[in-house]
Amino acid sequence: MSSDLSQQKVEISVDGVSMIFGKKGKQATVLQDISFDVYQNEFVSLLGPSGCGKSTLLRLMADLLQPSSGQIIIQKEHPREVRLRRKFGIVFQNPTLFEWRTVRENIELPLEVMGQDRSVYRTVVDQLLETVGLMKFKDYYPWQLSGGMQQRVAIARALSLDPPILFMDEPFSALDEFTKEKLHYELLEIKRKTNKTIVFVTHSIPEAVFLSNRILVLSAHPGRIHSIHPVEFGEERSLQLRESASFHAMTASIRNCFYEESGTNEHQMG
Amino acid sequence: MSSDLSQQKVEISVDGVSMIFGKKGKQATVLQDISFDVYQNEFVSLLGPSGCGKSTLLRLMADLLQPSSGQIIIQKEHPREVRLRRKFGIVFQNPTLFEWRTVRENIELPLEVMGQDRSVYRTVVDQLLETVGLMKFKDYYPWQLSGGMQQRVAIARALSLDPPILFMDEPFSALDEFTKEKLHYELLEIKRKTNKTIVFVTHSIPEAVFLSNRILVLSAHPGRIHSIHPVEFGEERSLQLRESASFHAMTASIRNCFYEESGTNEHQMG
Amino acid sequence: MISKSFPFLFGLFFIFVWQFHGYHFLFRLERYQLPIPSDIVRSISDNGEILLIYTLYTGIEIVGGFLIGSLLGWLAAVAASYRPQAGAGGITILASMNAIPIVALAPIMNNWLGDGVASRIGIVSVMTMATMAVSTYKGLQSIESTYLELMTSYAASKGQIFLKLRLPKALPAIFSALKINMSTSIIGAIVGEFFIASRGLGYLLSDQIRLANMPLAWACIVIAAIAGIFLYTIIQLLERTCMPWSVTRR
Amino acid sequence: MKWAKPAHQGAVVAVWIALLLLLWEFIAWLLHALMLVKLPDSKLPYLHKVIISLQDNLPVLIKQGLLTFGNAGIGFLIGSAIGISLAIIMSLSNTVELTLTPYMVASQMIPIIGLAPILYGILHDPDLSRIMMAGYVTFFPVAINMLRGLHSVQPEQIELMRSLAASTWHSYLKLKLPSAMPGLFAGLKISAPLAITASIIVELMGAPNGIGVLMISSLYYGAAQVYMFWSTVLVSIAIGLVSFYLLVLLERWLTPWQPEFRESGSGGT
Amino acid sequence: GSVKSVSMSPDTSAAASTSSTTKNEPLKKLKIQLKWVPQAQFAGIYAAKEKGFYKDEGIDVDIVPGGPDVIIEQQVVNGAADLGVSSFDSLLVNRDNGLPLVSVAQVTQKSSYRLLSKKSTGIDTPAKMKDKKIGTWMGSQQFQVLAFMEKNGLDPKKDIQLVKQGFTMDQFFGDQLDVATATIYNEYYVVLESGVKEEDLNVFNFDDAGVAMLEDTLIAKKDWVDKNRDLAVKAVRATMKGWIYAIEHQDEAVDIVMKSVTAGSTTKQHQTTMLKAMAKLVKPEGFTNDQVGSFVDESVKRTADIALQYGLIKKPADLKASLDTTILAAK
Ligand SMILES: Nc1ncnc2c1ncn2[C@@H]1O[C@H](COP(=O)(O)OP(=O)(O)OP(=O)(O)O)[C@@H](O)[C@H]1O
Ligand SMILES: Nc1ncnc2c1ncn2[C@@H]1O[C@H](COP(=O)(O)OP(=O)(O)OP(=O)(O)O)[C@@H](O)[C@H]1O
Ligand SMILES: Cc1ncc(C[n+]2csc(CCO)c2C)c(N)n1
Ligand SMILES: [Mg+2]
Ligand SMILES: [Mg+2]
Repeated sequence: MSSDLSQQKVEISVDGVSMIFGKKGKQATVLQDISFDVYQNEFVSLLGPSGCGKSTLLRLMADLLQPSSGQIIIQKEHPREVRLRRKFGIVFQNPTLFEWRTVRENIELPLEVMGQDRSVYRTVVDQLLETVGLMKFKDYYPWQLSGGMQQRVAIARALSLDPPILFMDEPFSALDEFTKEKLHYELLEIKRKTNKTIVFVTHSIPEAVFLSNRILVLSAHPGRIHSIHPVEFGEERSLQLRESASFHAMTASIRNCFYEESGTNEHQMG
Repeated sequence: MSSDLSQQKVEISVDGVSMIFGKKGKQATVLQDISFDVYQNEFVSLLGPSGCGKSTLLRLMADLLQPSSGQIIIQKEHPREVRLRRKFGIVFQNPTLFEWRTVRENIELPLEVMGQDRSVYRTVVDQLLETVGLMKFKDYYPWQLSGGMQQRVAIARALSLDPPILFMDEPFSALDEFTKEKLHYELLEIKRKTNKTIVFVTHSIPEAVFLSNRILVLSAHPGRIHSIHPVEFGEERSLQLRESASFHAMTASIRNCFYEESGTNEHQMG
Repeated sequence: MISKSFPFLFGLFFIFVWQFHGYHFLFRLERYQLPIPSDIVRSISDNGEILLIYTLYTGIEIVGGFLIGSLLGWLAAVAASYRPQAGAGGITILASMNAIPIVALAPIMNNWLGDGVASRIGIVSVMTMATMAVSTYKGLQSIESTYLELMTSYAASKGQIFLKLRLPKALPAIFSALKINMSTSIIGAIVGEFFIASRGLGYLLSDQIRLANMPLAWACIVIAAIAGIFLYTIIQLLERTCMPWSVTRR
Repeated sequence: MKWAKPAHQGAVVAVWIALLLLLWEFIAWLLHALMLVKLPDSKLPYLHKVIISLQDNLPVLIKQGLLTFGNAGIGFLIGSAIGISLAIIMSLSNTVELTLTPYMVASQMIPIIGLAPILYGILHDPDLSRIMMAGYVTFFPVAINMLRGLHSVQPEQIELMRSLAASTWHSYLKLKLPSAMPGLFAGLKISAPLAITASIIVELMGAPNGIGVLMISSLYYGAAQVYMFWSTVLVSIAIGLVSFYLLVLLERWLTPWQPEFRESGSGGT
Repeated sequence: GSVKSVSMSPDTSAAASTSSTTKNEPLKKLKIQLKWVPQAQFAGIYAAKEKGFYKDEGIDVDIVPGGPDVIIEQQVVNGAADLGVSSFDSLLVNRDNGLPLVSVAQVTQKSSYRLLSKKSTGIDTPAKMKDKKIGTWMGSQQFQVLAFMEKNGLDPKKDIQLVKQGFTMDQFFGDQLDVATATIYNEYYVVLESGVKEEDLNVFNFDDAGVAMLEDTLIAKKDWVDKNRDLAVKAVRATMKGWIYAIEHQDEAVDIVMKSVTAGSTTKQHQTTMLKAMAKLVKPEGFTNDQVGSFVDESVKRTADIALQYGLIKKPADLKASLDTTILAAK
């Protein structure tokens, strides 16, 4: 799909979006004039220096913040409509678990909110607990979990809804490489099976290259689009790909462009 | 130093440590019979699957938890003595910032607690703000920061004490590669200059290889030491090293040993 | 803009309905049960001097009792959180002081402190102490363990943990207690005056209400209400200045 | 810094009570025997005499105490319900909070003696009026603390519920109310003993029975009843203690996730 | 027996005549609000209930206790009670402020209030009360104290310090007061019971000074009386019958009262002295049984005059409208 974008249906369109935080007098422009499209069933990764506005951009798309200017259209509608129709799931940078709910109950939350029947989603949740490897811990409370385990609960929670769109903010950052890779495959499999569109924030360039159809590199202060990199590896991603020369070349090229961008901004890094 | 360990002074000695959580009846053995030494001015990384007990081990060394059995000796003393003499700094997996303190005030916290004079530590804190690239944000409150920025505040806070021992729990996990690399160099520089001993938890094998003198790989359920890997690259770590073949070989070998360990445990991953 | 001025407009509307017998009509009340605002205002202006003097008199009791009671309660909570194992029990006892009604407190305090302001300051102090103690203690104790671990790793003394972690964390709870205590103080001073006092808003109120002089009785209530809202606002402002981090957030 | 286990804590409370009672007897002795003050019995009678009187009148005190306790329970339930509802309504929007706050504060300034004629006038039902008055005395602490609890929800958790397009109902049921539980309990613990006061105050509005009636009667009938008076004070404190302690247990049971109730220090984060 | 009284509405008179002739009519509910907790001060009412006097009249009486926070006039006006035991002076001021109430019977004929001073203070004449702290209960109750002072040549505004007295006598014992108010049926005995000897006290009597105001009176809402005249007549009649019975059988009446007081709050002996004192107030020397409950013009007028003179009421009381003598007269 990455080869002929014009043929694809646009799922999310971000158009001239800027975001300014703070009240008058003490304002900070965090995002400036961001425009890009995400196509249906596409996996787009956002890369960029710490504090450049990736999480903010995700929040804008999820209708959790309103842009100071510009607009975002998802499935031809305002993000609010899309949110109200529960068309997306979101994984925040922090696990954001409810401390009074066990692992299982945290994962069930979206399903409860959607009013689904417990008997119906039992198996779904069991399946998810297996996927993220927390079956044994299903009755633990969040404070009894390690950081990575908490993050996995958050991932399972977002997946439980089975939404057509996923916004994921560094979901795998606290996971070991083995668990991470396992979840990479799971995520790609889920995307393939259920035709999901995914917008994904990460700091790991190999991760972005391995998973994405396109990679957006942002620059900082204010956050702008530095460059867009289509990743032309087709839909089938495997261990071989990770070890291929083209994979390393792509990784290196993005790293370079990233360094070049960050390097010029070094005096105001952050 | 890594080449002749027996010559080195033992800084931390972990001896047959086990850790059991929970009350009788619902107990879980998290760490079992862990023994290893950390030498003075050594950089030891802990690698292991999510939930295997790395953070717990760090807490045990920092006298924040007491082992169920076994003992830990630091600088020939009980960890409590070492803690009371403020010989170590700690970076938790979560930033754990005080929401009522600005960035600057959060970094100053340990210095205040130590009773140092504000006029004395002003420049130290300024220096740290530069190092972690948050000078412009020194008056922000934690909730105005991005995830990576919060993590950098936590790092600066731990460094502000300038302790001889540092315990760091995935300190760079939320940082982009450029910022991370910059901080790698800073950290190594600080270690070299001030002769620090560092115990470092990470999920990034390249990071561990790049930074460490030795790498401990833990296995899960219960957490045990799977293998110990000396990293023989000397004290000078540079960009060239990262791109060298021996670096990649080392990375690959640890990844293999890691996979092998996790793979066998796959049915109870997490 | 509309939402900002809404509370004010609503207030005007509330008084308007009251003035034109809206509530009297609705609840079938008579003016000798609930006077209308103009009666109350007239009564205030007719009795301006005495009301002013009495307000000041009662004000001393309110502020004195509020400060002493809140401070004592606060100190009790701090002491209790120093040794929570033993302290929790002490807080339980203090909390149960809230179960002594003013009817009982008034004669006791009169015997101890005489029939002047001191007696009501005593009553109000007892009434406010428990609330502050319970609230503050909860705030001081309810701390996520990582934060305590962080301070422990600095070998922070109990005092430092208190000053730099527990106290800021407990501020919202402390301010809740101050808000409750503020209203307790006013009503406590006024009701305390029912029993023995020969001056003050409460004395006047209880006297006039028996004489069915409702406008003057309600003048006392209205003054107390205005004082209450005024003091509440002050505490809110204080809360904002003491906790800038939480205010800017919303 | 964990709370002692309930059983252990009960023992600690008992020690406190013992110490305070000793202190009482000591101060009484000072007043009676050493300082020879006027009216020592009205200031602070000898504890042992109060206890003797308490023992003599135990059946009556228990009967009246239970009656008052029962009424306090009703008042407490009503007051808590009002307080919780008000806090929820106020948390719905800033404007609502700003609009209602002054009325809520002002309402607390109306003494029962001023409120009663209006309430009777509106409700024309003495029983209902009494219940409302008991609720009126207890709702404020609950409302304030509950409101604080509702405001203490983490912004990110709210964002999560928003992203799920959770209805207002769901975001309260599943997020805001659980988050507000610690605050709510702080309020309930303050208002539970206050409910005893409230039910006694309501008894002063003309009730045939109850600790409050015993209290004013024994004051009114003078010196002969002074030990009886102090007995009623002790009983009301005791009821307050019991009601507070019940809430301590209830809180532990309903909100075991609170940091101070957790079994062992910390999790992985 | 049954007497047809003058009645405003044919409805009620019809109802009245049937209810008094046939015994199996359902009893009419009636609430009487006391001004204080159950005690011998209200012995007549309790006796009437216990001895079935109300029932004989076809009335089921519910006696509502009072308390420090109960305002009788408000209770009656609100309909929380049909009849209330209030004070006549209090009725006047409430009427002056617009409450549509009337008195239907006057229970006490003499003032129960006394001023007490300890002999040790040397205050043995009213004149010596100059500049002293005088305790009294306020509400409407301080006015006869003012009248008493003026009568004895003191300026009530300047010469004395009037102080609010609580419902214990502790201020008096603790010398916070030089002169205290006491009712002859309770506080006076409270003082004696505390060990103060009768001969150590100076007692000043308002009646003797001619400044007494009328106290315990039965009040009702005006339109209630108009609509339920017959019921009012019967209730008052039964109440007064109860009083006469209580005065004549004091031991039994105290026993009856003791059934209603909160156990442990008072002693039988205390209530016995209380009833003895009350008996003299309700049926003073020279009164016949028929006169119990009636309005003595002179006392009524004196009460109204003092009330007006000291500003308790602002306009002269319309005594015709303030009391309904027809209720008691309708025998
Ligand atoms: N409420 C706020 N007020 C002011 N500035 C804010 C606020 N929220 C976020 N910012 C600023 O917006 C910028 C972008 O934040 P954001 O969380 O989007 O960064 P990010 O790209 O996700 O960074 P990271 O990789 O570290 O998570 C930061 O500089 C931050 O300081
Ligand atoms: N209070 C507790 N009660 C019970 N189990 C606990 C408790 N705290 C931690 N654990 C368990 O201890 C194990 C190790 O946790 P720890 O945080 O040390 O893992 P970790 O190696 O740091 O993992 P991660 O890489 O995900 O951070 C986990 O399985 C966790 O469930
Ligand atoms: C505040 C107060 N007001 C009045 C009285 C006197 N008093 C108490 S009950 C009652 C009516 C029946 O006895 C009277 C006149 C008091 N002691 N305290
Ligand atoms: Mg982010
Ligand atoms: Mg960890």
